[in-house]
Amino acid sequence: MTIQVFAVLKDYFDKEFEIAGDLKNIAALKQELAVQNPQAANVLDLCRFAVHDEFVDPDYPITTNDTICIIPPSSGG
Amino acid sequence: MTIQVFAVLKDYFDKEFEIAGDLKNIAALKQELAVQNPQAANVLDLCRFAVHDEFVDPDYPITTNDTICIIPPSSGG
Amino acid sequence: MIPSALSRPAVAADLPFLSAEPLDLVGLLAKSHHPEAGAVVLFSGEVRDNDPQTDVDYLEYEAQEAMASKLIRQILDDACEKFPLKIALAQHRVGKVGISESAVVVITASPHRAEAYSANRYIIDRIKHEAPIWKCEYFKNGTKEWGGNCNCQKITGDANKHVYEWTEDKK
Amino acid sequence: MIPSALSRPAVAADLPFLSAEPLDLVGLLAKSHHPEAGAVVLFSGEVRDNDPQTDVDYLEYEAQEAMASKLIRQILDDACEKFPLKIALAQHRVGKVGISESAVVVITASPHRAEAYSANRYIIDRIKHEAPIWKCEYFKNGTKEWGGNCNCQKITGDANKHVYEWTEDKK
Repeated sequence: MTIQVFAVLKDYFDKEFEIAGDLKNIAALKQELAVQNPQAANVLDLCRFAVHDEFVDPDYPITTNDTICIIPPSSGG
Repeated sequence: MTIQVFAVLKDYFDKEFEIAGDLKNIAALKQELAVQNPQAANVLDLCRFAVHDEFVDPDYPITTNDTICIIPPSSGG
Repeated sequence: MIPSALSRPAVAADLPFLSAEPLDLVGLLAKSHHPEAGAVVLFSGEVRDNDPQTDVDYLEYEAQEAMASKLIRQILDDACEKFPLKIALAQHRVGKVGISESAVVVITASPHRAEAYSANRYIIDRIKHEAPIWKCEYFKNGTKEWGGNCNCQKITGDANKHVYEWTEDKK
Repeated sequence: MIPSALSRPAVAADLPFLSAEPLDLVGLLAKSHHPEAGAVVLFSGEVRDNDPQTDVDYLEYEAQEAMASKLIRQILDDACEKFPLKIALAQHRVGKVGISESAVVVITASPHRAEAYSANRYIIDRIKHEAPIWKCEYFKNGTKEWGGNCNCQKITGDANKHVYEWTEDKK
Protein backbone atom coordinates (compact mmCIF):
# COMPACT_ATOMS: atom_id res chain seq x y z
CA MET A 1 0.00 0.00 0.00
CA THR A 2 0.98 3.66 -0.50
CA ILE A 3 1.50 5.94 2.48
CA GLN A 4 1.45 9.74 2.20
CA VAL A 5 2.60 11.83 5.15
CA PHE A 6 2.37 15.57 5.78
CA ALA A 7 4.00 18.37 7.74
CA VAL A 8 6.09 17.29 10.73
CA LEU A 9 5.80 13.62 9.72
CA LYS A 10 8.10 14.40 6.79
CA ASP A 11 10.88 14.79 9.39
CA TYR A 12 10.45 11.07 10.08
CA PHE A 13 9.27 9.51 6.81
CA ASP A 14 9.49 10.10 3.08
CA LYS A 15 6.57 12.17 1.83
CA GLU A 16 5.25 9.14 -0.04
CA PHE A 17 6.38 5.55 0.29
CA GLU A 18 5.24 1.97 -0.19
CA ILE A 19 4.81 -0.45 2.68
CA ALA A 20 4.43 -4.19 2.27
CA GLY A 21 3.37 -6.84 4.76
CA ASP A 22 0.24 -8.32 6.20
CA LEU A 23 -1.38 -5.23 7.77
CA LYS A 24 -5.06 -5.89 8.27
CA ASN A 25 -6.20 -2.46 9.47
CA ILE A 26 -5.16 1.11 10.32
CA ALA A 27 -4.14 0.18 13.87
CA ALA A 28 -1.77 -2.46 12.54
CA LEU A 29 -0.29 0.03 10.06
CA LYS A 30 0.26 2.58 12.79
CA GLN A 31 1.99 -0.01 14.99
CA GLU A 32 4.23 -1.11 12.09
CA LEU A 33 5.27 2.50 11.37
CA ALA A 34 6.08 3.08 15.05
CA VAL A 35 8.23 -0.05 15.05
CA GLN A 36 10.06 1.09 11.89
CA ASN A 37 10.62 4.55 13.35
CA PRO A 38 10.28 4.63 17.16
CA GLN A 39 11.03 8.37 17.31
CA ALA A 40 7.80 8.99 15.36
CA ALA A 41 5.60 7.03 17.78
CA ASN A 42 4.51 10.07 19.83
CA VAL A 43 3.65 12.07 16.74
CA LEU A 44 1.76 9.15 15.18
CA ASP A 45 -0.36 8.96 18.33
CA LEU A 46 -1.62 12.48 17.63
CA CYS A 47 -2.41 11.81 13.97
CA ARG A 48 -5.52 10.69 12.19
CA PHE A 49 -5.61 8.40 9.16
CA ALA A 50 -7.53 8.89 5.93
CA VAL A 51 -8.35 6.57 3.03
CA HIS A 52 -9.83 7.97 -0.20
CA ASP A 53 -9.73 11.44 1.43
CA GLU A 54 -12.02 10.36 4.29
CA PHE A 55 -10.97 9.92 7.90
CA VAL A 56 -11.17 6.30 9.05
CA ASP A 57 -11.15 4.52 12.41
CA PRO A 58 -8.29 2.33 13.70
CA ASP A 59 -10.24 -0.84 12.83
CA TYR A 60 -10.79 0.24 9.21
CA PRO A 61 -9.59 -2.66 6.97
CA ILE A 62 -6.87 -1.80 4.47
CA THR A 63 -5.71 -3.57 1.31
CA THR A 64 -2.51 -3.46 -0.74
CA ASN A 65 -4.07 -1.13 -3.31
CA ASP A 66 -5.04 1.58 -0.82
CA THR A 67 -3.42 4.99 -0.50
CA ILE A 68 -3.41 6.05 3.12
CA CYS A 69 -2.84 9.64 4.28
CA ILE A 70 -1.53 10.32 7.77
CA ILE A 71 -2.90 13.64 9.01
CA PRO A 72 -1.21 15.48 11.92
CA PRO A 73 -3.20 17.97 14.05
CA SER A 74 -4.10 21.10 12.10
CA SER A 75 -2.00 24.25 12.34
CA GLY A 76 -3.41 26.40 9.57
CA GLY A 77 -4.31 30.06 9.70
CA MET B 1 -28.74 82.75 22.31
CA THR B 2 -28.36 80.53 19.24
CA ILE B 3 -29.93 77.10 19.15
CA GLN B 4 -28.84 74.37 16.71
CA VAL B 5 -30.97 71.26 16.34
CA PHE B 6 -30.30 67.99 14.54
CA ALA B 7 -32.05 65.04 12.93
CA VAL B 8 -35.66 64.51 13.99
CA LEU B 9 -35.70 67.83 15.85
CA LYS B 10 -35.64 69.58 12.48
CA ASP B 11 -39.21 68.32 12.02
CA TYR B 12 -40.15 70.60 14.95
CA PHE B 13 -37.70 73.50 14.80
CA ASP B 14 -35.56 75.40 12.32
CA LYS B 15 -32.09 73.94 12.05
CA GLU B 16 -30.67 77.07 13.67
CA PHE B 17 -32.58 79.84 15.39
CA GLU B 18 -32.25 82.58 17.97
CA ILE B 19 -34.14 82.54 21.23
CA ALA B 20 -34.48 85.52 23.52
CA GLY B 21 -35.68 85.79 27.09
CA ASP B 22 -34.40 85.29 30.57
CA LEU B 23 -33.32 81.63 30.48
CA LYS B 24 -30.87 81.00 33.28
CA ASN B 25 -29.89 77.41 32.49
CA ILE B 26 -30.35 74.41 30.16
CA ALA B 27 -33.42 73.18 32.07
CA ALA B 28 -35.13 76.54 31.57
CA LEU B 29 -34.28 76.50 27.86
CA LYS B 30 -35.72 73.03 27.47
CA GLN B 31 -38.93 74.04 29.22
CA GLU B 32 -39.27 77.17 27.05
CA LEU B 33 -38.82 75.11 23.85
CA ALA B 34 -41.44 72.59 25.00
CA VAL B 35 -43.85 75.48 25.66
CA GLN B 36 -43.18 76.97 22.21
CA ASN B 37 -43.67 73.57 20.55
CA PRO B 38 -45.59 71.10 22.77
CA GLN B 39 -45.38 68.35 20.13
CA ALA B 40 -41.60 68.35 20.58
CA ALA B 41 -41.73 67.84 24.33
CA ASN B 42 -41.36 64.03 24.22
CA VAL B 43 -38.43 64.20 21.84
CA LEU B 44 -36.72 66.93 23.85
CA ASP B 45 -36.93 64.68 26.90
CA LEU B 46 -34.71 62.13 25.12
CA CYS B 47 -32.14 64.71 24.02
CA ARG B 48 -28.92 65.92 25.53
CA PHE B 49 -27.65 69.47 25.35
CA ALA B 50 -24.16 70.67 24.43
CA VAL B 51 -22.39 74.01 24.73
CA HIS B 52 -19.05 74.59 23.00
CA ASP B 53 -19.25 70.99 21.72
CA GLU B 54 -19.37 69.54 25.25
CA PHE B 55 -22.38 67.91 26.87
CA VAL B 56 -23.73 69.90 29.81
CA ASP B 57 -26.10 69.18 32.68
CA PRO B 58 -29.59 70.69 33.08
CA ASP B 59 -28.30 73.19 35.66
CA TYR B 60 -25.53 74.48 33.37
CA PRO B 61 -25.86 78.29 33.23
CA ILE B 62 -26.33 79.81 29.79
CA THR B 63 -25.84 83.33 28.49
CA THR B 64 -27.15 85.25 25.49
CA ASN B 65 -23.88 84.72 23.56
CA ASP B 66 -23.92 80.92 23.82
CA THR B 67 -24.58 78.52 20.97
CA ILE B 68 -26.43 75.48 22.27
CA CYS B 69 -26.71 72.19 20.37
CA ILE B 70 -29.60 69.84 21.06
CA ILE B 71 -28.48 66.25 20.50
CA PRO B 72 -31.05 63.45 19.95
CA PRO B 73 -30.14 59.80 20.73
CA SER B 74 -27.59 58.43 18.25
CA SER B 75 -28.65 56.41 15.25
CA GLY B 76 -25.46 56.16 13.24
CA GLY B 77 -23.96 53.12 11.57
CA MET C 1 1.74 54.02 5.74
CA ILE C 2 2.42 51.05 8.00
CA PRO C 3 2.64 52.50 11.49
CA SER C 4 5.93 51.47 13.02
CA ALA C 5 7.87 52.08 16.20
CA LEU C 6 4.92 53.69 17.92
CA SER C 7 4.37 53.06 21.60
CA ARG C 8 0.65 53.57 20.95
CA PRO C 9 -0.82 52.18 17.79
CA ALA C 10 -1.76 54.40 14.90
CA VAL C 11 -5.30 55.64 15.37
CA ALA C 12 -5.10 56.76 11.77
CA ALA C 13 -4.34 60.34 12.73
CA ASP C 14 -4.41 61.44 9.11
CA LEU C 15 -7.79 59.82 8.39
CA PRO C 16 -10.85 62.04 8.86
CA PHE C 17 -13.39 60.33 11.09
CA LEU C 18 -16.27 61.58 8.95
CA SER C 19 -16.43 61.53 5.18
CA ALA C 20 -18.89 63.01 2.70
CA GLU C 21 -17.31 60.84 -0.01
CA PRO C 22 -17.80 57.05 -0.41
CA LEU C 23 -15.68 55.17 2.12
CA ASP C 24 -12.59 53.65 0.51
CA LEU C 25 -12.81 50.23 2.17
CA VAL C 26 -10.30 48.53 -0.08
CA GLY C 27 -7.82 51.39 0.18
CA LEU C 28 -8.08 51.40 3.98
CA LEU C 29 -7.77 47.61 4.14
CA ALA C 30 -4.75 47.63 1.85
CA LYS C 31 -2.98 49.91 4.34
CA SER C 32 -4.04 47.95 7.44
CA HIS C 33 -1.24 45.44 7.74
CA HIS C 34 1.36 45.44 10.46
CA PRO C 35 4.29 43.06 10.94
CA GLU C 36 3.28 42.43 14.57
CA ALA C 37 -0.41 41.93 13.83
CA GLY C 38 -1.47 38.37 13.09
CA ALA C 39 -5.13 39.28 12.83
CA VAL C 40 -6.90 42.02 10.91
CA VAL C 41 -10.68 42.48 11.24
CA LEU C 42 -12.66 44.86 9.05
CA PHE C 43 -16.31 45.71 9.70
CA SER C 44 -18.44 47.54 7.17
CA GLY C 45 -21.93 48.69 8.07
CA GLU C 46 -23.88 48.87 4.84
CA VAL C 47 -27.26 50.15 3.71
CA ARG C 48 -29.87 47.42 3.32
CA ASP C 49 -32.97 47.62 1.15
CA ASN C 50 -35.19 45.15 2.97
CA ASP C 51 -37.03 47.29 5.45
CA PRO C 52 -40.03 45.16 6.44
CA GLN C 53 -42.53 47.93 5.70
CA THR C 54 -41.37 49.88 2.70
CA ASP C 55 -38.40 49.80 0.41
CA VAL C 56 -35.52 52.06 1.30
CA ASP C 57 -34.40 54.27 -1.57
CA TYR C 58 -31.35 55.79 0.11
CA LEU C 59 -30.14 56.97 3.48
CA GLU C 60 -28.84 60.26 4.64
CA TYR C 61 -26.52 60.64 7.62
CA GLU C 62 -26.24 63.84 9.58
CA ALA C 63 -23.69 64.51 12.30
CA GLN C 64 -22.76 67.13 14.82
CA GLU C 65 -19.41 66.92 13.14
CA ALA C 66 -17.07 68.42 15.73
CA MET C 67 -18.52 66.29 18.54
CA ALA C 68 -18.77 63.14 16.44
CA SER C 69 -15.15 63.38 15.29
CA LYS C 70 -13.91 64.00 18.81
CA LEU C 71 -15.92 61.07 20.14
CA ILE C 72 -14.73 58.62 17.48
CA ARG C 73 -11.14 59.58 18.27
CA GLN C 74 -11.88 59.01 21.98
CA ILE C 75 -13.47 55.60 21.29
CA LEU C 76 -10.40 54.53 19.27
CA ASP C 77 -8.12 55.74 22.06
CA ASP C 78 -10.18 53.81 24.60
CA ALA C 79 -10.06 50.68 22.42
CA CYS C 80 -6.27 50.95 22.30
CA GLU C 81 -6.20 51.13 26.09
CA LYS C 82 -8.40 48.06 26.51
CA PHE C 83 -7.00 45.86 23.74
CA PRO C 84 -3.44 45.27 22.45
CA LEU C 85 -4.08 46.87 19.06
CA LYS C 86 -1.49 47.65 16.41
CA ILE C 87 -4.00 49.41 14.15
CA ALA C 88 -7.38 50.95 14.96
CA LEU C 89 -9.30 53.11 12.55
CA ALA C 90 -12.88 54.13 11.96
CA GLN C 91 -14.64 56.35 9.49
CA HIS C 92 -18.35 57.22 9.25
CA ARG C 93 -20.12 58.52 6.20
CA VAL C 94 -22.20 61.71 6.23
CA GLY C 95 -24.69 62.78 3.57
CA LYS C 96 -26.58 60.64 1.09
CA VAL C 97 -25.64 56.92 1.01
CA GLY C 98 -27.07 54.42 -1.49
CA ILE C 99 -28.06 50.75 -1.10
CA SER C 100 -25.06 48.43 -0.47
CA GLU C 101 -22.78 51.39 0.14
CA SER C 102 -20.79 51.45 3.35
CA ALA C 103 -22.01 53.87 6.03
CA VAL C 104 -19.25 53.08 8.52
CA VAL C 105 -15.99 51.15 8.51
CA VAL C 106 -13.90 49.91 11.45
CA ILE C 107 -10.54 48.16 11.08
CA THR C 108 -8.60 46.62 13.95
CA ALA C 109 -5.33 44.68 13.89
CA SER C 110 -3.74 42.86 16.80
CA PRO C 111 -1.30 40.01 17.46
CA HIS C 112 -4.09 37.45 18.00
CA ARG C 113 -7.57 37.22 16.57
CA ALA C 114 -9.70 37.26 19.74
CA GLU C 115 -8.72 40.86 20.50
CA ALA C 116 -9.10 42.03 16.92
CA TYR C 117 -12.72 40.81 16.88
CA SER C 118 -13.54 42.10 20.38
CA ALA C 119 -11.98 45.51 19.80
CA ASN C 120 -13.76 45.84 16.48
CA ARG C 121 -17.15 45.21 18.09
CA TYR C 122 -16.28 47.49 20.99
CA ILE C 123 -15.57 50.34 18.56
CA ILE C 124 -18.59 49.90 16.29
CA ASP C 125 -21.00 49.39 19.19
CA ARG C 126 -19.85 52.56 20.89
CA ILE C 127 -19.92 54.56 17.65
CA LYS C 128 -23.46 53.39 16.91
CA HIS C 129 -24.69 54.10 20.43
CA GLU C 130 -22.78 57.22 21.38
CA ALA C 131 -21.67 59.24 18.37
CA PRO C 132 -23.94 62.20 17.56
CA ILE C 133 -24.70 60.83 14.11
CA TRP C 134 -28.21 60.30 12.82
CA LYS C 135 -29.63 58.20 10.05
CA CYS C 136 -32.67 59.21 8.00
CA GLU C 137 -34.23 56.56 5.77
CA TYR C 138 -35.81 57.82 2.56
CA PHE C 139 -38.31 55.34 1.14
CA LYS C 140 -39.29 54.75 -2.46
CA ASN C 141 -42.85 55.90 -1.68
CA GLY C 142 -41.50 59.37 -0.85
CA THR C 143 -41.73 59.16 2.93
CA LYS C 144 -38.81 59.44 5.31
CA GLU C 145 -38.03 58.27 8.80
CA TRP C 146 -35.35 59.28 11.27
CA GLY C 147 -33.60 56.24 12.70
CA GLY C 148 -33.69 55.27 16.34
CA ASN C 149 -30.89 52.74 16.67
CA CYS C 150 -29.98 53.65 20.17
CA ASN C 151 -32.93 53.19 22.48
CA CYS C 152 -30.74 52.23 25.40
CA GLN C 153 -32.10 54.89 27.68
CA LYS C 154 -35.52 53.24 27.45
CA ILE C 155 -33.84 50.23 29.09
CA THR C 156 -31.28 51.88 31.32
CA GLY C 157 -33.19 55.06 32.12
CA ASP C 158 -30.05 57.10 31.50
CA ALA C 159 -28.98 58.75 28.22
CA ASN C 160 -25.36 57.99 29.15
CA LYS C 161 -25.85 54.29 29.93
CA HIS C 162 -25.81 52.02 26.89
CA VAL C 163 -26.35 48.31 26.42
CA TYR C 164 -23.47 46.92 24.37
CA GLU C 165 -23.21 43.66 22.50
CA TRP C 166 -19.44 43.53 22.79
CA THR C 167 -19.64 42.96 26.55
CA GLU C 168 -20.87 39.45 25.75
CA ASP C 169 -17.36 38.66 24.56
CA LYS C 170 -15.75 39.60 27.83
CA LYS C 171 -16.71 36.69 30.07
CA MET D 1 -20.70 38.93 -8.81
CA ILE D 2 -23.24 39.95 -6.20
CA PRO D 3 -25.13 36.77 -5.37
CA SER D 4 -28.82 37.40 -5.83
CA ALA D 5 -32.05 35.46 -5.66
CA LEU D 6 -30.38 32.47 -4.02
CA SER D 7 -32.26 30.55 -1.37
CA ARG D 8 -28.89 29.66 0.18
CA PRO D 9 -26.22 32.31 0.25
CA ALA D 10 -23.30 32.20 -2.14
CA VAL D 11 -20.52 30.14 -0.63
CA ALA D 12 -18.34 31.55 -3.38
CA ALA D 13 -18.65 28.42 -5.48
CA ASP D 14 -16.25 29.80 -8.05
CA LEU D 15 -13.56 30.69 -5.49
CA PRO D 16 -10.93 28.01 -4.84
CA PHE D 17 -10.62 27.36 -1.10
CA LEU D 18 -6.84 27.06 -1.36
CA SER D 19 -4.55 29.39 -3.26
CA ALA D 20 -0.85 29.22 -4.08
CA GLU D 21 -1.01 32.90 -5.10
CA PRO D 22 -1.27 35.88 -2.71
CA LEU D 23 -4.84 36.23 -1.41
CA ASP D 24 -6.69 39.08 -3.12
CA LEU D 25 -8.25 40.59 0.00
CA VAL D 26 -9.31 43.82 -1.60
CA GLY D 27 -10.75 42.08 -4.66
CA LEU D 28 -12.73 39.69 -2.47
CA LEU D 29 -13.95 42.52 -0.24
CA ALA D 30 -14.98 44.62 -3.21
CA LYS D 31 -17.28 41.77 -4.30
CA SER D 32 -18.70 41.09 -0.82
CA HIS D 33 -21.64 43.45 -0.75
CA HIS D 34 -25.24 42.37 -0.79
CA PRO D 35 -28.37 44.55 -0.76
CA GLU D 36 -29.81 42.55 2.16
CA ALA D 37 -26.60 42.53 4.20
CA GLY D 38 -26.20 45.41 6.62
CA ALA D 39 -22.95 44.04 8.04
CA VAL D 40 -19.83 42.76 6.34
CA VAL D 41 -16.95 41.34 8.42
CA LEU D 42 -13.58 40.44 6.93
CA PHE D 43 -10.91 38.54 8.86
CA SER D 44 -7.37 38.24 7.60
CA GLY D 45 -4.88 35.99 9.38
CA GLU D 46 -1.44 37.41 8.68
CA VAL D 47 2.15 36.34 9.24
CA ARG D 48 3.77 38.03 12.22
CA ASP D 49 7.50 38.52 12.73
CA ASN D 50 7.61 38.75 16.51
CA ASP D 51 8.09 35.18 17.59
CA PRO D 52 9.37 35.52 21.15
CA GLN D 53 12.42 33.31 20.51
CA THR D 54 13.70 33.93 17.03
CA ASP D 55 12.66 36.08 14.13
CA VAL D 56 10.42 34.50 11.54
CA ASP D 57 11.73 34.87 8.00
CA TYR D 58 8.74 33.38 6.20
CA LEU D 59 6.10 30.69 6.56
CA GLU D 60 5.18 27.80 4.40
CA TYR D 61 1.74 26.23 4.42
CA GLU D 62 1.11 22.67 3.33
CA ALA D 63 -2.30 21.09 2.91
CA GLN D 64 -3.88 17.77 2.12
CA GLU D 65 -5.57 19.74 -0.59
CA ALA D 66 -8.56 17.54 -1.46
CA MET D 67 -9.54 17.08 2.18
CA ALA D 68 -8.85 20.70 3.14
CA SER D 69 -10.97 22.06 0.27
CA LYS D 70 -13.82 19.71 1.07
CA LEU D 71 -13.70 20.63 4.75
CA ILE D 72 -13.66 24.39 4.14
CA ARG D 73 -16.71 24.01 1.91
CA GLN D 74 -18.40 21.99 4.67
CA ILE D 75 -17.55 24.61 7.31
CA LEU D 76 -19.04 27.37 5.12
CA ASP D 77 -22.16 25.28 4.55
CA ASP D 78 -22.45 24.68 8.30
CA ALA D 79 -22.01 28.40 8.98
CA CYS D 80 -24.84 29.15 6.55
CA GLU D 81 -27.06 26.70 8.43
CA LYS D 82 -26.29 28.25 11.82
CA PHE D 83 -26.29 31.93 10.88
CA PRO D 84 -28.46 34.01 8.51
CA LEU D 85 -25.63 34.75 6.08
CA LYS D 86 -25.94 36.39 2.69
CA ILE D 87 -22.27 35.86 1.84
CA ALA D 88 -19.74 33.42 3.28
CA LEU D 89 -16.34 32.84 1.77
CA ALA D 90 -12.95 31.60 2.89
CA GLN D 91 -9.64 31.05 1.22
CA HIS D 92 -6.40 29.69 2.68
CA ARG D 93 -2.95 30.18 1.27
CA VAL D 94 -0.61 27.27 0.53
CA GLY D 95 3.13 27.51 -0.12
CA LYS D 96 5.54 30.22 0.98
CA VAL D 97 4.01 33.29 2.66
CA GLY D 98 5.97 36.40 3.70
CA ILE D 99 5.67 38.67 6.76
CA SER D 100 2.43 40.73 6.80
CA GLU D 101 0.99 38.66 3.97
CA SER D 102 -2.41 37.09 4.50
CA ALA D 103 -2.46 33.35 5.13
CA VAL D 104 -6.23 33.04 5.37
CA VAL D 105 -9.22 35.27 4.69
CA VAL D 106 -12.83 34.86 5.81
CA ILE D 107 -15.66 37.19 4.75
CA THR D 108 -19.20 37.03 6.12
CA ALA D 109 -22.17 39.28 5.38
CA SER D 110 -25.52 39.23 7.15
CA PRO D 111 -28.47 41.53 7.85
CA HIS D 112 -27.19 42.48 11.32
CA ARG D 113 -23.70 42.73 12.70
CA ALA D 114 -23.84 40.25 15.61
CA GLU D 115 -24.23 37.29 13.24
CA ALA D 116 -21.58 38.53 10.81
CA TYR D 117 -19.01 38.63 13.63
CA SER D 118 -20.09 35.32 15.19
CA ALA D 119 -20.19 33.46 11.88
CA ASN D 120 -16.81 34.86 10.92
CA ARG D 121 -15.23 33.54 14.13
CA TYR D 122 -17.04 30.26 13.77
CA ILE D 123 -15.55 29.77 10.31
CA ILE D 124 -11.97 30.80 11.11
CA ASP D 125 -11.88 28.85 14.36
CA ARG D 126 -13.03 25.67 12.66
CA ILE D 127 -10.63 26.15 9.74
CA LYS D 128 -7.71 26.67 12.09
CA HIS D 129 -8.62 23.68 14.26
CA GLU D 130 -9.92 21.18 11.74
CA ALA D 131 -8.60 21.79 8.24
CA PRO D 132 -5.66 19.53 7.30
CA ILE D 133 -3.39 22.52 6.71
CA TRP D 134 -0.03 22.91 8.41
CA LYS D 135 2.20 25.86 9.03
CA CYS D 136 5.98 25.66 9.07
CA GLU D 137 7.89 28.67 10.39
CA TYR D 138 11.27 29.33 8.82
CA PHE D 139 13.46 31.48 11.04
CA LYS D 140 16.17 33.93 10.06
CA ASN D 141 18.77 31.75 11.80
CA GLY D 142 18.05 28.94 9.33
CA THR D 143 15.99 26.71 11.63
CA LYS D 144 12.39 25.72 11.03
CA GLU D 145 9.50 24.62 13.19
CA TRP D 146 6.21 22.98 12.33
CA GLY D 147 3.32 24.81 13.95
CA GLY D 148 1.07 23.26 16.55
CA ASN D 149 -1.90 25.62 16.66
CA CYS D 150 -4.42 22.98 17.47
CA ASN D 151 -3.54 21.23 20.70
CA CYS D 152 -7.16 20.66 21.60
CA GLN D 153 -6.79 16.93 21.98
CA LYS D 154 -4.38 17.53 24.83
CA ILE D 155 -7.33 19.18 26.59
CA THR D 156 -10.24 17.14 25.29
CA GLY D 157 -8.44 13.82 24.86
CA ASP D 158 -10.08 13.40 21.45
CA ALA D 159 -8.66 14.43 18.06
CA ASN D 160 -12.21 15.24 16.94
CA LYS D 161 -13.12 17.44 19.91
CA HIS D 162 -11.94 21.03 19.67
CA VAL D 163 -12.11 23.98 22.01
CA TYR D 164 -13.50 26.96 20.11
CA GLU D 165 -13.37 30.61 20.99
CA TRP D 166 -16.52 31.40 19.04
CA THR D 167 -18.65 29.44 21.51
CA GLU D 168 -18.08 32.31 23.95
CA ASP D 169 -20.30 34.44 21.75
CA LYS D 170 -23.23 32.08 21.95
CA LYS D 171 -24.48 32.67 25.47
